[in-house]
Amino acid sequence: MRYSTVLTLILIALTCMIFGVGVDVNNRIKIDRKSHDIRIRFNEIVGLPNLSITTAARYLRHYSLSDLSTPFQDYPCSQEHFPASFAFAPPDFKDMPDRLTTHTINRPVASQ
Amino acid sequence: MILNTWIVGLMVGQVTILATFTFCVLNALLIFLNWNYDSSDEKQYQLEKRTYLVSALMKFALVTHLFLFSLTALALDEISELLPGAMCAVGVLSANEYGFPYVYLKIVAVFLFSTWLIINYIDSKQENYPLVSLKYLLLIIIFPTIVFETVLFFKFTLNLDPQVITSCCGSIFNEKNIGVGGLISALPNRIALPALFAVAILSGFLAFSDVGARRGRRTLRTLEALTWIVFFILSLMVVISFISIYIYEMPTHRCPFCFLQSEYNFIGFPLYGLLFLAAISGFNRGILEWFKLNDSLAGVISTTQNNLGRIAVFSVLGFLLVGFTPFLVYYLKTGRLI
Amino acid sequence: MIKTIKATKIYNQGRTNEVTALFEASVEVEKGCIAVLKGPSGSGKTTLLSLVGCQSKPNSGEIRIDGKRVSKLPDKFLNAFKRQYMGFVFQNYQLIPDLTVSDNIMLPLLPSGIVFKERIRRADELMDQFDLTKRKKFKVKNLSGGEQQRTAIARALINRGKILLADEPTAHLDSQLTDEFLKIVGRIKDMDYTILMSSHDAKVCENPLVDRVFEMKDGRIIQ
Amino acid sequence: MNLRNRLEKQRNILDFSLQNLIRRKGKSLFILVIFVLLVSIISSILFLTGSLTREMIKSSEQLPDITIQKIKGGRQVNIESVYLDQIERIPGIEAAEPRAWGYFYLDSLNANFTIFGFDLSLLEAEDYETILTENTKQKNLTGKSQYKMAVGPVVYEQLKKSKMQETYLFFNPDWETSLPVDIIGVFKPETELQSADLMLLQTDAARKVLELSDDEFTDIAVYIPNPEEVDNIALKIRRAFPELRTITRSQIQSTYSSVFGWKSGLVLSGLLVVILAFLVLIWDRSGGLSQEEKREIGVLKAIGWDTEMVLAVKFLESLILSSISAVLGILVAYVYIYWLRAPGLREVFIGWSTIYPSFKLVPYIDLKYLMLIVSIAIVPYSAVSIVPAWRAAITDPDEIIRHNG
Repeated sequence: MRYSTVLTLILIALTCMIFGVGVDVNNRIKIDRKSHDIRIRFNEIVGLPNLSITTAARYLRHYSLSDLSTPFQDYPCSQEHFPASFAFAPPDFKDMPDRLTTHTINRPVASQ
Repeated sequence: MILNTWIVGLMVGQVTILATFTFCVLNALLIFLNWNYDSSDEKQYQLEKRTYLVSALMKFALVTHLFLFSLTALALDEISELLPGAMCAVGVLSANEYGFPYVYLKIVAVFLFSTWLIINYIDSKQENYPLVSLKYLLLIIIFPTIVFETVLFFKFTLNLDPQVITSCCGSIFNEKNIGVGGLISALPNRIALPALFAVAILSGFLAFSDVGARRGRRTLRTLEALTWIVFFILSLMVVISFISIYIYEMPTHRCPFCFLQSEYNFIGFPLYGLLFLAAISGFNRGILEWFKLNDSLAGVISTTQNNLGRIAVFSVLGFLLVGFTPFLVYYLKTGRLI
Repeated sequence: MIKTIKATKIYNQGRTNEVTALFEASVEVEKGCIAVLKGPSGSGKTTLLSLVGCQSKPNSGEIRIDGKRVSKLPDKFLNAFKRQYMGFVFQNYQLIPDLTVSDNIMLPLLPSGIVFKERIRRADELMDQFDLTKRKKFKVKNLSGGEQQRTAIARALINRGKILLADEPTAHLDSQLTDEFLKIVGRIKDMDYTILMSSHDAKVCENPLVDRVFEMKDGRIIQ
Repeated sequence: MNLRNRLEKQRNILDFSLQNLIRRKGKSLFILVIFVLLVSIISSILFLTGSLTREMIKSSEQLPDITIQKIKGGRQVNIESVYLDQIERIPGIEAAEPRAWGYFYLDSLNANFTIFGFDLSLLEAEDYETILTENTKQKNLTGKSQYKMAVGPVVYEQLKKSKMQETYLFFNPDWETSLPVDIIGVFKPETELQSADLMLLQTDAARKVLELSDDEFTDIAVYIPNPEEVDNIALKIRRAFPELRTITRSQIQSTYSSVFGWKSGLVLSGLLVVILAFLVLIWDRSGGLSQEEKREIGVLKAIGWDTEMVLAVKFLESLILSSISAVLGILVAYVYIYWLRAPGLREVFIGWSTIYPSFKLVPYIDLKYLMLIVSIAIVPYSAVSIVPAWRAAITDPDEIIRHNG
């Protein structure tokens, strides 16, 4: 057998595996879609935005709803020291309108 | 600035292209300055060896460039999630003033690259390197395009502000909108479509017509090259104003990027691929007329021109087939136009 | 068939270790002849062979093979020409030790894109001819010296060229194997080849098969 | 050369490249392993952040349009009910609901929990079936305690361990008074990513547990029917009450994307250094031709191989190797993230939480991810391998003839 045939076979095998991944992806998405309604209803009831992937601290679990600057909470010495803070940054709300700038921000006005 | 995996990926690609190209140009400069075909000394042999490096690098650069172009179109869609208001790639590109120029420059670069590679191909068919100085000079002239493109890319990505509200294609390609986007959609299909076909027929006519005099032929072929550019631009307009609405089956959705996504079975890849192939081969067919410096070159170039012409015709047909199939399917299914 | 006109080759030109390996060598070999370059080592035999074999280009002078001026051809055309005309047997055979005998023999055909079956057929034919069929699947590094040489000759012949060049073919052979080699050369001559060898072996130079002997010394042809 | 010969030539090049790779097993394997490792690390990060972001974006679609918090001295404090009436009066607002929820450590269970107040009686029978598992609900609906709650699946496991799966006692900080709450249901595992640590209490109970005084709430959720007006209304609220903070849904959504994109981009940028180091290493291994390889190429050139062909062989060697390892790397990453659920990487996200979901993520992968990985891994590697390939390809055949060693 020629080497290019071997290579073709290898590539076909790899393509099949990639294709298999594609099928697996579709399956998982399909399964997920079934549970979609459950999640929608759940989210409507609870309405908390963040996933409970990490529960080590409030600012990691509810990072988009906790304090303005999470690394220092109420107490300046409580530094960021949770391992998961490596993966979660403090939210960036820097364009929050404040009183001085509200008049200069030109936001699209909805048709009333 | 957004530091995002997609942007990092694009940056890596862009920097690779720039580095490859810079390396190419340095070699090209070396060859351009020291080339002496009549010399038989060691130095000349080394230069001849370098020509292989340059052509290998350039081929790689073109492939990478095309690859990166398609990745850009796909990645922008992913980035649009970060920009409130941007629903797809168009929204991201219009997030700052560098986005669209970057894309336009990329298209120009594809054309220049291809011209260079075709000249390189013709040169390599000759026994005495007739085009060497010319082609390396050309390479040096192309270089700023890539530099500028990279600069625009970095300007574009570094100025992407995730908090700035941008518009999306629904509002850019809205008829009431002023500017290029608005102009494109305001262009009624009644004008754009016949214009497209007229230009296609014109370039076909030019391709088949021939005059005896060399200068006359040059003018004719240059004209042909220009018609292909017009064809390319008109095609893009038709894609936005006509083809896209039948792909999406929505009168308001006119995005020229979304149909590259898997949701639309990647129909954009054959569509744009064939369009580029047609325009590039047609354009270069015309441009090549200028390089018929001697009889031997003229022979090779004529053969190449014939091949390019054939490629162009088939790609145009392919493009029209791919582009108008959604329209036909929609029309046959519903019996209506959008 | 082979004609060199005042071919000069200078190595390391312009540097301190500049060497003039060949100086204004003019040689002509008729079609179908066997010619031998004779001379001590360092006399420019190998350089001349390399120039004639299109392996390097002269710094001045001209090389003509079958009427074609090859000394200024770009590499691409030179290689195509080489594939069409030349067979080269190197002094140390220069086989690829990890490849099998048949793979080694077929190497010169890979760039020409000759159809696979045809390639195999030609290789089988040559291996048959040179008594290598039993060794077909052997890796070259496991072969004896004589077998290696026959493999190298088979590799040089597979492209069915017109010229065979051999650099010191008998240097590593004992007298019995040399006789055998000369017999092979006779057979190759009958296959319509023009042969140019370099050798300092009297047995080769004085062999009746040889039509012409060029004596070389210090990069010049002296006779 | 006709077309058939040309194809055969290309095939020969392919043959020879692969043969070379197989002949130099050690070297090829070394590069393969490193490359697979590299690609799988990159794609793992990509897959993981992609899935999490998508999950968050999807779950955030049902969020309240605006969440209002009160800020005092830079900290979030409880919001008083006085705001409620005035906010509700702003035109365009459909409803403003005060919420009582909190997040804190429960001694008896040794973990942090999210406690959310909700009027359980508002849950219709239909909802029970939708979001709660069936086996527990019937039995516990007839509980004796005054208050009831539904808990997340992981919380339920925790409760089971402490044998409190039917009724849980919330103790005051001084451990003197306790508040018994019946568990009437467990959220379905499908909601696990959101509900793992959740205790959905009746509002009154939640207020007691969270020690909220009567006119205090945690925050206010505002619902606005017209999405175009959300930003305007948020602005109006801010203008009227500078001490309030408004968080709109779109802000949260784009924050998700940028947070995860930022983190993964940061990690990837760090990895770029690693990639660079790998490239140098691989370049060194593949570019530094051994004497033997150099000789071989010289032989090939001497027997009539074109420079371009040798270049193609060498380039293909690295291309074959890198594309095979890219595909393998992606497969490894896929299996690692979605089948094995990212052991190792999972811990990075989880930290030292005691309660965490099973990390069953939904893959959202398509062609563009493969292209991205190609762009990050294969493109620079191939670019880097051209020059050594060229350097090998221009070996002078003359050297082979002259050096007889």
